[in-house]
Amino acid sequence: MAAASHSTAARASAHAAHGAGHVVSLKVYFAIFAALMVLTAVTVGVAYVDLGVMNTFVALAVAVTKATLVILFFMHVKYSTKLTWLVVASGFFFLAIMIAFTLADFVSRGWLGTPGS
Amino acid sequence: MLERLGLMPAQASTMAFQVDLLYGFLIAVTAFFSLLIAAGVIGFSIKYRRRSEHDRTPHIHGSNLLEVVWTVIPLAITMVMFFWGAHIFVTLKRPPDDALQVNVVGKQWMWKLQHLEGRREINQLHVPVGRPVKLTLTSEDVIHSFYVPAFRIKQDAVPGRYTTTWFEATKVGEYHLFCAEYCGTVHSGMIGKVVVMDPADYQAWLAGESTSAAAAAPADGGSGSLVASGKALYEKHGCITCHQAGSVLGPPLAGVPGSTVALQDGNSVTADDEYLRESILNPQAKVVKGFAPVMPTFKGQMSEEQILQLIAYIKSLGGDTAAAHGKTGS
Amino acid sequence: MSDSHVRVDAHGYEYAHQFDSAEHQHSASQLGMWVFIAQEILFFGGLFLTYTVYRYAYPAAFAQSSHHLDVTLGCFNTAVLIGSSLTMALAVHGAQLGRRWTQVIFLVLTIVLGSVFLGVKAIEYGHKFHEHLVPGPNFVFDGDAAHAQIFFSLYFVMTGLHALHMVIGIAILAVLVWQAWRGAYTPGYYSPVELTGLYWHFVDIVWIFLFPLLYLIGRHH
Amino acid sequence: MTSTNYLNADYGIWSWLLTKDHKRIGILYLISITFMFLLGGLFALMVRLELLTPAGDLLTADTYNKMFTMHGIVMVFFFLIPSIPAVLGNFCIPLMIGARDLAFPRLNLASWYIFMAGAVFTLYAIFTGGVDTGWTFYTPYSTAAANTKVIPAAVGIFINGFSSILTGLNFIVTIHRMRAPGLTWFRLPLFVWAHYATSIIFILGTPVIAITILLVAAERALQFGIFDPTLGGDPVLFQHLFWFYSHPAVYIMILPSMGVISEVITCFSRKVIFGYGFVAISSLAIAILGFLVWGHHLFLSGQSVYASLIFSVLSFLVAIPSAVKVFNWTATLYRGSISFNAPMIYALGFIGLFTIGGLTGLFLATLGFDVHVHDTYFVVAHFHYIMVGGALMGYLGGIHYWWPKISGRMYPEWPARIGAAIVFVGFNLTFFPQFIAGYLGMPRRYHMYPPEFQVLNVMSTAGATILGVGYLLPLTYLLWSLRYGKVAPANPWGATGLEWQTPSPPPTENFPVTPTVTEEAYAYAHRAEPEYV
Repeated sequence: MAAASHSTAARASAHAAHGAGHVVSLKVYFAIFAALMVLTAVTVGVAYVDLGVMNTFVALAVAVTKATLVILFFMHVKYSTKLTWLVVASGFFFLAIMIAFTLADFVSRGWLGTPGS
Repeated sequence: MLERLGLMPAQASTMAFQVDLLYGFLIAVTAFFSLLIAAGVIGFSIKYRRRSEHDRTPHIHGSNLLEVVWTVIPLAITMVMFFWGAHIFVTLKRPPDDALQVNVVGKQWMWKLQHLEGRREINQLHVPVGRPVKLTLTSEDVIHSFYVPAFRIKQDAVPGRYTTTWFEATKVGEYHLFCAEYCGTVHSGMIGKVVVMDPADYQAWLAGESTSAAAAAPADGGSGSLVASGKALYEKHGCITCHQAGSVLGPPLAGVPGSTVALQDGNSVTADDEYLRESILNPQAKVVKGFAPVMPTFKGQMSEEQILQLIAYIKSLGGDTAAAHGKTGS
Repeated sequence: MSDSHVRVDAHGYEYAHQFDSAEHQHSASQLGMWVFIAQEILFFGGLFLTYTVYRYAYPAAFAQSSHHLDVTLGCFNTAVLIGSSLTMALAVHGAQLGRRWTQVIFLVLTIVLGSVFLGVKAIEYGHKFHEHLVPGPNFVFDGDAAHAQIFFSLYFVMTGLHALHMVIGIAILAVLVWQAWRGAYTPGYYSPVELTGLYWHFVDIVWIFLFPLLYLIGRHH
Repeated sequence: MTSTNYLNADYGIWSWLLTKDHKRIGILYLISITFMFLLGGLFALMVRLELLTPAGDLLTADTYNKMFTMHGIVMVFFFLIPSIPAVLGNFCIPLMIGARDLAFPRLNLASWYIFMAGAVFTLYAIFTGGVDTGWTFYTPYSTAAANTKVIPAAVGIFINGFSSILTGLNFIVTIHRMRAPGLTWFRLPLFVWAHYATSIIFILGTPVIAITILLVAAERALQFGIFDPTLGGDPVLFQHLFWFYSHPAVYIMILPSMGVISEVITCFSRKVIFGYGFVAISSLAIAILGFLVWGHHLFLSGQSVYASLIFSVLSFLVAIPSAVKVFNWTATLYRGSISFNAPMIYALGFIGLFTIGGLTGLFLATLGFDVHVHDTYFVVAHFHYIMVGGALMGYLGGIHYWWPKISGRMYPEWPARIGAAIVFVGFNLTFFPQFIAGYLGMPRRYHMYPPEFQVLNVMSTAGATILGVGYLLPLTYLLWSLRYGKVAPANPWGATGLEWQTPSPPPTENFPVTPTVTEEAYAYAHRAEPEYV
């Protein structure tokens, strides 16, 4: 087997500058955990208050907040490269596209040429 | 000419000519760009063919001006296509108010049709020339698609829903009717014909006196109008028991179609055909404000055709209570 | 397999032959995991879309059906899963600092919490089975049964696939415990712990959405 | 010339089945998808033979329905989608970017095993009775009406999806993290850009088809009601989910092929690509815009008029970057030094066929016209111009172009040129008449048809026969060349890419020394003299 000489030259791509990765302090972890628990309590509590259609939106807003906290701190995205942000964002962006465009069909079906109207 | 050469299907509806005109435009654009590209590729290939292994080539990076040109011009042309196509499409989605009404139920593997006046057909549709005809389609099983090439119309018949399309025939004759959405074994046998007749012949046919033996209505068809059949069903299933005026069990139905109905859960809904169908088959889904969810389902007790008859009857009940329901008009 | 291709860098850290350094390898695997998570977003996204469409179409049936789910158990499970995310984060923290026992303990705790979640889920499934709320020919529901059946179909598919992800996660965690106990992870090489952490947190996020969407509809009625 | 290369570095079946070398894995894919292509081709042949006559006289209706279904499933999921990425992408991307392998070699091997596992399920479905739902699996036919092997076929497609996802993941990480020193994004070969764009679709689209097909299987197997109209489920929702992946999937097929064309055109006209930046970015634009147009498959499904209008206008937008590419390729030829080796003939053929395929796509995006030709042979002709005239021509061109690198042997030039010409002629004879048949109103998936369509169908079947010969020819002489072909030099075409700077076939480690890149891609003009051997 030909011994391929191994280049020590840095690859063209920018390496994530992390050495041993970003070490988040324990205080932050516990604070986030506490926030998540509080938000869970909030979402359950609010569900029993009649806010009309706003119930759904409040529930979703709380869920989005919780997910954001997990992503930013537990998953270290706050300390990650722009590329990581981009990957996460594009996942959610295309999910939003899928839901929005499909709903555009279902919501507007009755607007024109409704059978029987 | 093109029709005789076998390059164009018969043009037998008001829409056919418009669609073909658009087709002509699309063909012209396609021909222009195909020839342009072909000329470029073939011309350059000949002119700049390799003459020697030592040929030198220039280093041409590109031209922003050209990029803009061949982005903007195609974009402009496609926008013309979009608006032209959209115009025809929206027209197809809005049947004229004076259209004749035919209900179409697809089922593996036949088309069952019924005219508003009651005459039923299978795999045939008789229509008068020069009158718009509105089709309301649904399916008993899988998705089918009602396709008449000579009219340039096609519409899926989707189970559990109503879809509509319309046409106005311009030439007396017989035309292909195809199922265009794959529906199983005999998909290619789910075909029939559309018979376009003079108005007088059509009236005679409607009355069951057609001279053509082939056009005889199937034996199973009742001869009453849609409304009459619907009324019979209304009585047979005892709808009147709960839905009479002043009833506390169910809302009166006169004037409901087309109005906005307030629901128990605080929402409201426009009482279109879909809503009426759902309320017959799945009464718990949208309960009218002020009434208890006590209506039983009629799922399995009525065919899609019978539901359409019942809806026709409910619509015929008139609009005397429309004001009470806050009629929105259309 | 034949890892004749493994190389060792100046600090003594191993890395695969196609990379230039252990750090290079780490940055690649981290990106790989994030791309995998983007894929998971769309995977569950198809279900969330289906849910959204039907909830929009049949709000009343969804509210009625939701009342048949046990908020207490759902809430308990949410807390358990968030707790497991914390222990997972602490395990990664331990790995970053090269604390072997911290890693092992928190990885085991994560497995325990994950298993509690699955146990509670199994109990809930059992209840649904007894109450004839499993879609199919035996489905019984007082009210808008047809649309409720759609709700419960989605309930089982969504929570079922979520649970499947947890089962896979627990299996991976079990391997990590063994490796961590052997001292395989050091501050210079702990990608497996970190990446499993990312996966585990993502599964947690899915539940963060599932809980209000399935359990908490129309509770104020 | 007995230097050690990836082919002779190791021997025995296990050295292949357990290999982590991207080049060997590419070969594994090449063999598997060639088998699938022949199988899918056989089904196509049966379909075309049946359609020689208007009556359904050769096959029963059920058999015919299974034939076109299995033709679609095999060709789409097990040939076209993996074709260029899994074979040529796998083989070339690390070479082109100066890497020793993909970022995750073990995962790469796993992708092939997952592909094979998916294929096994689908083949099981095929050989134990077949499937008849159409490759589109439309509900409620697939969930309630079909009584064929839907579940194993669905499971096969579900599994196969993860092969695509993991390949895409591998490519994205590799392209981000493994480029050689000096190889900046805008120095990358356009083949790499095309695969980057394709991988985005693999990652963001494939999981949706996976979950959708899983729901279909669950609805059939467990009697769940998700799309069931009798429960209030909506079959049109299935179509949304299905096409959210399956429309972008068309770009999975065509984008890599466009990448091949960019390599071949520049090489054989010895010119830098005209408008590099526009060609590169148009790949990304196609991938992203491609996610916004799926609803044009639903114009007649009962989709709301407003949604149809939005999807129509967006569908026109996605045509623009494709047009930009075609114009730039043509402009690249200007003042070149053009030679007509077989890959170039495929590439020029691609431009012609793709132009027609793309322009007829505009017909289908035009709402008012789509009503008439939707679900007719017009659509069949259109997508075959894209998938066969486009994707397959690109694949064959690419196979010929890199054959010396892959096998270390030259393919015989004249048979290859004749083969390419036969494919071009046969293809047009097969599919051009179908445009006319569609406009005349012949619906697709028809076992029997009215007699007035017979002439066009006979032409089509005759063309298919020629096309079949055109495909068997390369299969024959490429196999022949493995033993009798001339030994290939490192850079037989005088091309610029890094893959040509290492011996043919390359050593296992790809490059003796990691190359450093100092110039832009396709700098043909800057060469003092082509490096011929």
